[in-house]
Amino acid sequence: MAQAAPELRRVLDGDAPPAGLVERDLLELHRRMVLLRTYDERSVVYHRQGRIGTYAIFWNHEAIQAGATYALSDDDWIFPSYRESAIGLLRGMPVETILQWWRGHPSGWWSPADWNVASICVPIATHVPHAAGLAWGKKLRGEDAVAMAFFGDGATSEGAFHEGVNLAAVMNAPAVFVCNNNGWAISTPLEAQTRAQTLADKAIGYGIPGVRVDGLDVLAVYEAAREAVDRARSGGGPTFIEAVHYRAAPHATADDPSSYIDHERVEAERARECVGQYEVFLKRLGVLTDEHAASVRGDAEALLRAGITAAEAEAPPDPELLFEHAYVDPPANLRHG
Amino acid sequence: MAQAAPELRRVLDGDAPPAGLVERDLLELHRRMVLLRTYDERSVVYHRQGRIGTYAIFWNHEAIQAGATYALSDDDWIFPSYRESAIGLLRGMPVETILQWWRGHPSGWWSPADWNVASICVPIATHVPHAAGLAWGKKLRGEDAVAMAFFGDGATSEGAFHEGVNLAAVMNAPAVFVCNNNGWAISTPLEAQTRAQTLADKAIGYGIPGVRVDGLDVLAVYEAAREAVDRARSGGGPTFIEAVHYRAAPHATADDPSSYIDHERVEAERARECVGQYEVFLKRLGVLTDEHAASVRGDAEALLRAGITAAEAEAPPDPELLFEHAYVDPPANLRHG
Amino acid sequence: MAELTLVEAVNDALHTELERDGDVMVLGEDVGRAGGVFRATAGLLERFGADRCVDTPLAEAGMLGAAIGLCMAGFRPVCEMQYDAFSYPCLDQLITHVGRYRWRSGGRMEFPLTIRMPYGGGVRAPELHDDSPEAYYVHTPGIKVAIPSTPADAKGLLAAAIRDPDPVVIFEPKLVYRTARGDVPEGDYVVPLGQARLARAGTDVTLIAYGAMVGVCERAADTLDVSCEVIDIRSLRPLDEGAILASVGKTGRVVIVHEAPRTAGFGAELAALIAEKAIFDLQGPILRVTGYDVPYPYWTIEDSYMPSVDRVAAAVRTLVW
Amino acid sequence: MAELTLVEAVNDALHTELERDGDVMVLGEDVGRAGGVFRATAGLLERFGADRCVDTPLAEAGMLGAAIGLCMAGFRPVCEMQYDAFSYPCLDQLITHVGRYRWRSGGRMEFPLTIRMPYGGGVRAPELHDDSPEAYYVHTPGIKVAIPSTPADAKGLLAAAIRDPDPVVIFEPKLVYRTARGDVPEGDYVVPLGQARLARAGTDVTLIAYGAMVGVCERAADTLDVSCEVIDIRSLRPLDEGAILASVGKTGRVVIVHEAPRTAGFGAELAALIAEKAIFDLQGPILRVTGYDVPYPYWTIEDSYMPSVDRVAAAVRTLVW
Ligand SMILES: Cc1ncc(C[n+]2csc(CCOP(=O)(O)OP(=O)(O)O)c2C)c(N)n1
Ligand SMILES: Cc1ncc(C[n+]2csc(CCOP(=O)(O)OP(=O)(O)O)c2C)c(N)n1
Ligand SMILES: [Mg+2]
Ligand SMILES: [Mg+2]
Repeated sequence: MAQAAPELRRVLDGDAPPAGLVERDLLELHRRMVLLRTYDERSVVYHRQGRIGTYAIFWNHEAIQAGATYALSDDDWIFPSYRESAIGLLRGMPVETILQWWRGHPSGWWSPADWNVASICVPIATHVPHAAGLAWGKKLRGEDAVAMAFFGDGATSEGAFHEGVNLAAVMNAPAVFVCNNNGWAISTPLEAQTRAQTLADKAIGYGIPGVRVDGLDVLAVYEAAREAVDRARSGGGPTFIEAVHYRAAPHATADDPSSYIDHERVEAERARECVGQYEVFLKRLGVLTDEHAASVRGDAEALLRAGITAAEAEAPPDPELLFEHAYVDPPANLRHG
Repeated sequence: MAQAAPELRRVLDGDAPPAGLVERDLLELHRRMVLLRTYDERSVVYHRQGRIGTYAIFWNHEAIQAGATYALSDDDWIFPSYRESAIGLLRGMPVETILQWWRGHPSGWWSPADWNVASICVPIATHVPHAAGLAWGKKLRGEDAVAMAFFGDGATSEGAFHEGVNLAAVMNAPAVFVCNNNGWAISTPLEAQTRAQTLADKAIGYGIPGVRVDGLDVLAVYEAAREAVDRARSGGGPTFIEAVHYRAAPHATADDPSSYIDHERVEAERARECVGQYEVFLKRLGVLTDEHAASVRGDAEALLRAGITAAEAEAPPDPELLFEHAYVDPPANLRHG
Repeated sequence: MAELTLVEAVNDALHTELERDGDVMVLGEDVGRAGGVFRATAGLLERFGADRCVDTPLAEAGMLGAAIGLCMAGFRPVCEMQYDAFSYPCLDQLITHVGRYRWRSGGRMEFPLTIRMPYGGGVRAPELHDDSPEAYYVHTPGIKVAIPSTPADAKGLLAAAIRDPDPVVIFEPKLVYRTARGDVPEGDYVVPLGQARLARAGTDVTLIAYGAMVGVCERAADTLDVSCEVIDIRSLRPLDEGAILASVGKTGRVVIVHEAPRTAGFGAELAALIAEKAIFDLQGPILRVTGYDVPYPYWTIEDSYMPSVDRVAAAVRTLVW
Repeated sequence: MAELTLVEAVNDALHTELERDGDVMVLGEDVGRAGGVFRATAGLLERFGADRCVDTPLAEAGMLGAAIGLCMAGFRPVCEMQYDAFSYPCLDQLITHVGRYRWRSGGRMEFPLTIRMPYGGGVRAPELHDDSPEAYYVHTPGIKVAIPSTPADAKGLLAAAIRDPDPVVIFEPKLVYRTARGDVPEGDYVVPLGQARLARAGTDVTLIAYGAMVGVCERAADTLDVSCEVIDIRSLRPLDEGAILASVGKTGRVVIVHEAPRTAGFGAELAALIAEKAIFDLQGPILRVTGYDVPYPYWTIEDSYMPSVDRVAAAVRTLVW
């Protein structure tokens, strides 16, 4: 029977990784988190240096993004919001592609079909129905691909979230809805967003399972996502996953949280930041050495250096691009302005 | 703790009306149901006779409308959908006013402020945020008025429903959301609308109480509404009430359900229709006599006869009305077409 | 050739296209079990099954958003909005995604979805069953818009829309759903987007219209001792500028007619086009006969809102005396 | 008089109006604790409290729908949409209710709500932070629309909107939020809706614009050896037809400029107005310089999308040689 306010799941407190994860997986997850962390930290620097535009910081959201997507296969689709802008890296997308998106360069606009990663969704929650439709469509085609959508706590207040999740539930679509509950929608706190005990409670209203995990516990996120993906693939329909943490960085480079944030909570959250937390676990298991960790960081930094260099080396776009891509078969008067 | 799939509440099976309801109340409720029933049955005839336009039939929805609104005081606001078009009768609105709405005559467009009854809402669920805002506003003004919104099962799939109920919950607005779950959205059955066990489960996702009542049991509806209204008035915030039944008449005069409806369910539902069910209860209590019932019916029929006569006696509207009422202070070129 | 009503022609087009392409599917409220509130989708559920003719939950934005995902999965969804004014909840998905997603993919993905809806007034219906929303749609980049006025065009334009690689919105004039009857080619039949139809040739005045207003213009022409050319533009985007400019070049006088409110309606775009490209051909002002900038009224006075034969004829007379 | 930026003038107007009328309240996403992402509402929460400057849940349609209910309770809500393109979810409430509810009440209730939002391009922002949606709003009956281009007008038009008994939408040109500086009267200050502003007098060509395009027209005029009259229409509905027709009567040449996509943009309405009422004054085609009918581009090429001084000047030169 549907259960409100499910307990907050953690794995890293114990000594046992989820069954089936071998050492290689544990280290690969670590590599992915470090890659995302490095991308994010470098991007904030690049922004300060004027080398990329406004940027939506995802510092300490890496466990959610790496953990949830590790449960996917490459045929599965990812529907990111701006907060998951770099999630394509986990599918092998070049660093420069994502940097170019933040630089407003057309080469940052990848084709979702190439990576099974939808375009970065800027209008809140509007991609939720897309994920529902893609998942439903894959099911209709008899393919076993799953769609995983990422969105925030604030997104749950939008009609598009409601309509998309409800439609996925009704169609029994293989979809996984990952809510990044970082406690804030820019300056609006969770309690101004909902009166529900937990966001996972919303799942009950859609007749689908809702689970809550610690958003800084990469293995807890992974485990919940794997259960959800397995359920979806085996015809069990959608799952709602609430990944709980507290936004420990500004909403974006343009934002100054000092007026509204709880600084003590931020400090507490920084103290338990997700990469370090995972490294402690891995070391306790004897899986990770300082040398390995250092080399993973080094590789990631090298990738970023190469990425920004490649991005900056690209020729500025041709204004003619204005008139391409809008239509397959454009009206004759398109250039008429 | 929030409880999914709450039990379906009934009162008429017992011998005790809700505490506080004296004989006068019980008979007044009966009068209101009969008035609505008579309005509806006559309207279907008037439509066949070409005396009113397309009409949304509410046969067997009278228990929900009369029961829920009986818990309100005249300062409270009612937000009807087209299914509750005649609910103003319960506030003393003239029969002809409502008939004129269905006749497309401007005198059918009453001022919500005159009756604390909002305009009939045609676009599904879009009035839910209005009720939330009115309730919130009354609270801000320190007035103790409550807003009660009526909508259907299909309406719960719309984003406007979600955004409105969520906002009311967050603002702790004194609102009561009455979902008329008649099992169908025109030809779309409940199971194509939601995967939730019950629609009341949606309340959990908004952090508000959700209750389920038999929609043909006027006293169960009243009791649930009174609890909700008391809660709202005393600062306890919104309540979601699911009134469950099965649509036993066509969606509207234009609709032919034969292709999609379950005829056995319809027969079963007609057998337990809400007015007769209540009359049996009242007679068991010795509160209602056949004579009284007959006179109540007679009065209602007389009202309808007078209403349609008055409506048909009204002069056809002046086309100049086109240009009135759109703006308080209209642009100069309004008549330019 | 079969003689069909306009709504029957829509139904014929849907049967034909679902038959011809297994990726085409129909989504909407009450399109399946009920066959559509106007019967436009009647028979599709029985013929093609519940996976290809789907009764969606009551959520227009969710429906259109899901259609985008279905396109990503390789389908060609045809979304029915039950009525004009009930399409407004989908405008956000239309503007932010439907019109931009191909562009967003760097031109590497296609979103060949179709939105179709009954539109327009004059049907003695309750509030919000009478709107003419075409301007909201045609102002949106990335979208194409077509509006038939005859049964044959209703079939041919819808077929073109469904086969078009870009998102297309078809507005079907519900006022003439059952009164417009005409021969409709059987089987495969496409009317290419972007071609106006010369509804009637004339020399003195050009009447430009679409949907149910084409008939109004033709009837107005009948009442006048002036030679009126009536152009049914059929396709608002892409627009057949050549046909319009050629006619204006011939007549020098223009009356544009639509039901939608006047301000920033599509008639303004037609007037602006002519005022830019045919200004020296004009022998008088460009006139518009349109709905007014007021809410669509109660049906007892809707005939005074809708452009009428008299209003169109009066406009023509002010140009030719 | 104080010298303020345009966004400071908006903030000033909000302070003044909330001070003057206890029924005025501000609703929006991040308008309270953060004072608005552009600081337009900074200080309101501290000064007027959390009941009069409200951070709403992230739901634009819910916000606007609630504002209708607040009007019924006697308030005058001012809703901030955080950005142009994020206002689209509220279009359904706008079209089906905001523009119709007074009419629906038989003219017996008032809905004096205001919607304000930053709009327009050129700010080097990510996708969907650059739209110019005014045509969607001005085509909607029951709605009034105004767009300031100077700090004084930003204050005066917003004050007029808040005091107006009808729903008014104010689009604030974010491109010049901080670069447009100017004297702004302190305290009570209203610029009535429906009056255009003569930004610059001239004799040869009339340039008609609003928002950030007014400055573009003025700079274009500077580069030309042609006497340009620049009209800042300020109010799209009600529209100051007299000012436009008088100028066209004087110059006989017109260039209309806006950022929004061309097709069925508000420029088309302006052209249609002139082509109807001033056709015999015209000495050449009515030209429009606008955004293109494509999705607003990545910012590295947005300058090629936005109407520029060069494009406006070139249009003028084709009219006067
Ligand atoms: C429809 C819409 N409204 C408003 C915005 C502006 N906006 C951008 S991010 C944001 C807050 C989102 O909060 P949340 O959903 O919690 O995601 P987070 O940013 O915390 O990851 C807002 C309001 C938007 N992008 N889209
Ligand atoms: C936004 C919108 N979409 C579609 C419609 C067309 N429509 C009218 S009634 C109806 C079904 C409503 O079902 P439900 O909410 O269960 O209410 P009921 O009619 O059963 O009382 C539909 C789809 C509408 N009025 N508004
Ligand atoms: Mg958040
Ligand atoms: Mg129903």
